[in-house]
Amino acid sequence: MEKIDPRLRILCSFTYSILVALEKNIEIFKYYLILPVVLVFFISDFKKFFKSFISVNIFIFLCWLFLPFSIGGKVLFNFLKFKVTYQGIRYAFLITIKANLIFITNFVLIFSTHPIRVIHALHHLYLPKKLVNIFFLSTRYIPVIENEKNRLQKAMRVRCFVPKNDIHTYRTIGNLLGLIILKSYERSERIYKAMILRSFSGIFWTYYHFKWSKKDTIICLSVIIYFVWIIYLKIK
Amino acid sequence: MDNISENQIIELKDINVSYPGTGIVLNNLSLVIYKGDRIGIKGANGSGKTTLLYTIVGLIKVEKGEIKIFGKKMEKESDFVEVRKKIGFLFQDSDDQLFSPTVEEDIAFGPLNLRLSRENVEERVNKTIKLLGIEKLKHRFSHTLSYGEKRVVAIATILSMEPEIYLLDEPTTGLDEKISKKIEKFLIENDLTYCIASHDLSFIKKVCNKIYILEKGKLYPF
Amino acid sequence: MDNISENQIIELKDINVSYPGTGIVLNNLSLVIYKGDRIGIKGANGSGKTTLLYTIVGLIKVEKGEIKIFGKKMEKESDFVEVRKKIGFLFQDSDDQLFSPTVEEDIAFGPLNLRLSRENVEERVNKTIKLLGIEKLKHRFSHTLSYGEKRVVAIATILSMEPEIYLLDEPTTGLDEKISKKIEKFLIENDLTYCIASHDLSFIKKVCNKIYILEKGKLYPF
Amino acid sequence: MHISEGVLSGKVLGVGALITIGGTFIGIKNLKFEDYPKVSLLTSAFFVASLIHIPIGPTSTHLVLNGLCGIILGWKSFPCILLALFLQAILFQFGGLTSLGTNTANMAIPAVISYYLFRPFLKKNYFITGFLSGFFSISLSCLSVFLSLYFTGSFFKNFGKAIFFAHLPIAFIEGIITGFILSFLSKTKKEILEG
Ligand SMILES: Nc1ncnc2c1ncn2[C@@H]1O[C@H](COP(=O)(O)OP(=O)(O)OP(=O)(O)O)[C@@H](O)[C@H]1O
Ligand SMILES: Nc1ncnc2c1ncn2[C@@H]1O[C@H](COP(=O)(O)OP(=O)(O)OP(=O)(O)O)[C@@H](O)[C@H]1O
Ligand SMILES: [Mg+2]
Ligand SMILES: [Mg+2]
Repeated sequence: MEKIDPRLRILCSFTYSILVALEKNIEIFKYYLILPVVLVFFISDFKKFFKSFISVNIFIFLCWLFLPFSIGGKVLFNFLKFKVTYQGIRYAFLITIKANLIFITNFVLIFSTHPIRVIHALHHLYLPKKLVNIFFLSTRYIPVIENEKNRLQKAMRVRCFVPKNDIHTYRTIGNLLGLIILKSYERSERIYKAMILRSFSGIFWTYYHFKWSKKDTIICLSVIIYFVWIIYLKIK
Repeated sequence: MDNISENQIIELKDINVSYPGTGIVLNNLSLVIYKGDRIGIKGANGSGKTTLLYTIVGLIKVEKGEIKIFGKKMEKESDFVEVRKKIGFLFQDSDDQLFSPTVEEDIAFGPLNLRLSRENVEERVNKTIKLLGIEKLKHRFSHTLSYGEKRVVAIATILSMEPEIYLLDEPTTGLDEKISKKIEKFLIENDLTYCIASHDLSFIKKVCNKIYILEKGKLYPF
Repeated sequence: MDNISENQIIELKDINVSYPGTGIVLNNLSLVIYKGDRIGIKGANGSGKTTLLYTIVGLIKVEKGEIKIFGKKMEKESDFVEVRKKIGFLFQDSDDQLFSPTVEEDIAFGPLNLRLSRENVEERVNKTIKLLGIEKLKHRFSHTLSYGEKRVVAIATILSMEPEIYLLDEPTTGLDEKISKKIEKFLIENDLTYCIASHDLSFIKKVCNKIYILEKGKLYPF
Repeated sequence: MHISEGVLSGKVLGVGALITIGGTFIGIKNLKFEDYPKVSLLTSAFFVASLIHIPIGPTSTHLVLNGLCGIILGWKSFPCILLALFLQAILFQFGGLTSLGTNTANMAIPAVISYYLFRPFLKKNYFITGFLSGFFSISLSCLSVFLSLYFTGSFFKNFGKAIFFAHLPIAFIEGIITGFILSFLSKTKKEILEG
């Protein structure tokens, strides 16, 4: 999967997600199934997949707690005082399918790539330059600040801080967060200094370049045909 | 026999530690620290000194091996929570250790977590400040201090906890002689137990009675 | 006369610098650096060494006094922008200097900004890496390096710019002898101009031919 | 608070995306090159801050801090929150990419309102202003989430209400902590709040 140009993967995933998100007709979903079913074979990290699968479906699960009772229509059965309707179940089911199809596609096509490379690809897809620069720098410094946060929390732990439900805890966490913001702010000033000292003039030069291969062209064409076919089915 | 294990503060037995990506850092390492020991650990950059000290206080999980502190086997986080009260840990990067607005509050943080009374905390703070001669810094904001000033304050924050054992990661890095000497004097003149990780051999030689070299994940006597 | 001013790289004349809250840090300080000078500045913690180096490259505004670099009077930010290309500045905190994803990209950052050709940049990167013997770190992510490893990489990022003058803030802090020696050798064996702020007197004595003490905001010959 | 993929209707997704695009555009319009490190590092800081667990009753929660973000960054909260949610979507699968626009709008609109509403009062009392802005922003975000769902289908009403009330205690904690953060910053570095 890593060998396919990230730009192509992002565009493909994005088009697919929008098509699915806007789809209301439950009959057509058997055609939407094709892409994710192919992609499932490319999942390499199953542990991560299942973890992600759960975090996607928490919200969906909450929907299931409410939706079946909330939509009027043909009553299937009564659960306690509530009427479970066919329409309710059907709607919850639709949401579940949509969310998971989009998730599988995105997981394989985008989430497996390092965020910095994803942003790099978005840069080539004409995301505004200023936005890219901010995305690039903050993605770079998140691990640094996260390490800083972890070390600060470690230092708190070795000085016997144990979080509880009390005002000392909230104040300490407030101080910690304040400090993280303060340090980031001051670090940003030093980084700015360090950048201008190394002749930075507003352009981030990149070492890494994408290469569009013949394989990419073939995949690109087949994906386009697939999408056109689905749209055709939809209109019909 | 009984006496020995009573005096035994820290015992690491055949521990292995590794980082994802970096591979194994501590390899079947063993170390015993007795009460009154003044241990110095020297080692090249990246040899794992910091990792070793982290492991002792449970900030990094061991893959293999056994850690005993004050005779108690450490197994889960809550075991460590208990013993950390008696351990003073100086981080290599002082910035990590200073998280309160002012120097004074930072020095008070540890004692406050030990649930000491207010007067007691105040007394300890003032005592520590006097010991290191940093009266001038008391009301300064920690983040405006110079590098070396931060180092001294970081040391102050652990002295105020009056721990039974000190684990010091490069205590004299970036300090001038005047302050180095003060710390040296403090270490030598008091009846302490400590384990220092440092490059500064001349400093280690002055304040330690047992020196080890950390190399290829193991400790060798110097 | 003409010749002297041509060889004069940096000249500070009666400068005053102060911080709000801390008060005056540099007080009527003067300093001249000629081509080929190897200057060492020693001073207690908080004496203002870092501040002095910041002032030279225009990162802190002076309240009074004159700064001349390469014979040109520095008056506004744009004056400094030009001369910074020829100055290699090592920050006391390495993390501030490492803002690219990997070590390799970080070392390439300066040369790329100087608009060198791709091959030229690559050559410089590899040369620097070889000089400091950090081949193993080349593809590592900067944020996973140990303290000392970061220090070496930070030094590498400025060596790769091949500046005319180096301003180094505590270059050997936290480094082991092997790397310290390498840097020492590099400084001694090449025909460089530099100004080092450090506590490490023995290091300064080895690599510098003019040593100053910074005290009460002024420089005194050692 | 993050609405998943596939839940919202096309209309709601579209409006959310438009608001986010507009807000982000305003946010970056006046950005100069010397602002890059500042905005970027604050964005990283907010992202990292949202990873910290806060004990609340027997469980724990994560902070959103959009009120604080608004007070410090103003309109720049849009790019900041956009990136944070983007990363949360691609790293942890919270929320989603199609709902990114709506989710961003739900959190960034209260942030911007909080900027205009509370920043002028900052100097009066940092803690109280912080508390109000934290409490207000989370509540408003929940209301906004409720509306996003409600406009997708009125049958989401009960679900939306449940989300709203479940977040009230969280809004309270968020307020307290925002208050402490602001009083910390007011003591140590006022220019972050005033610059
Ligand atoms: N979080 C981490 N992830 C991956 N590797 C790490 C991490 N922290 C440290 N390492 C690696 O583990 C090794 C030991 O690191 P450690 O910080 O313990 O060294 P050290 O002896 O303290 O070095 P120094 O003298 O430079 O402080 C180094 O090679 C380092 O790159
Ligand atoms: N941003 C700041 N705001 C206020 N005071 C500051 C600031 N930065 C430094 N100072 C103060 O200015 C003085 C000089 O600081 P500086 O960092 O230049 O010292 P230094 O000689 O580099 O010390 P060290 O050896 O510890 O690095 C110190 O007293 C310090 O507390
Ligand atoms: Mg270390
Ligand atoms: Mg300094």
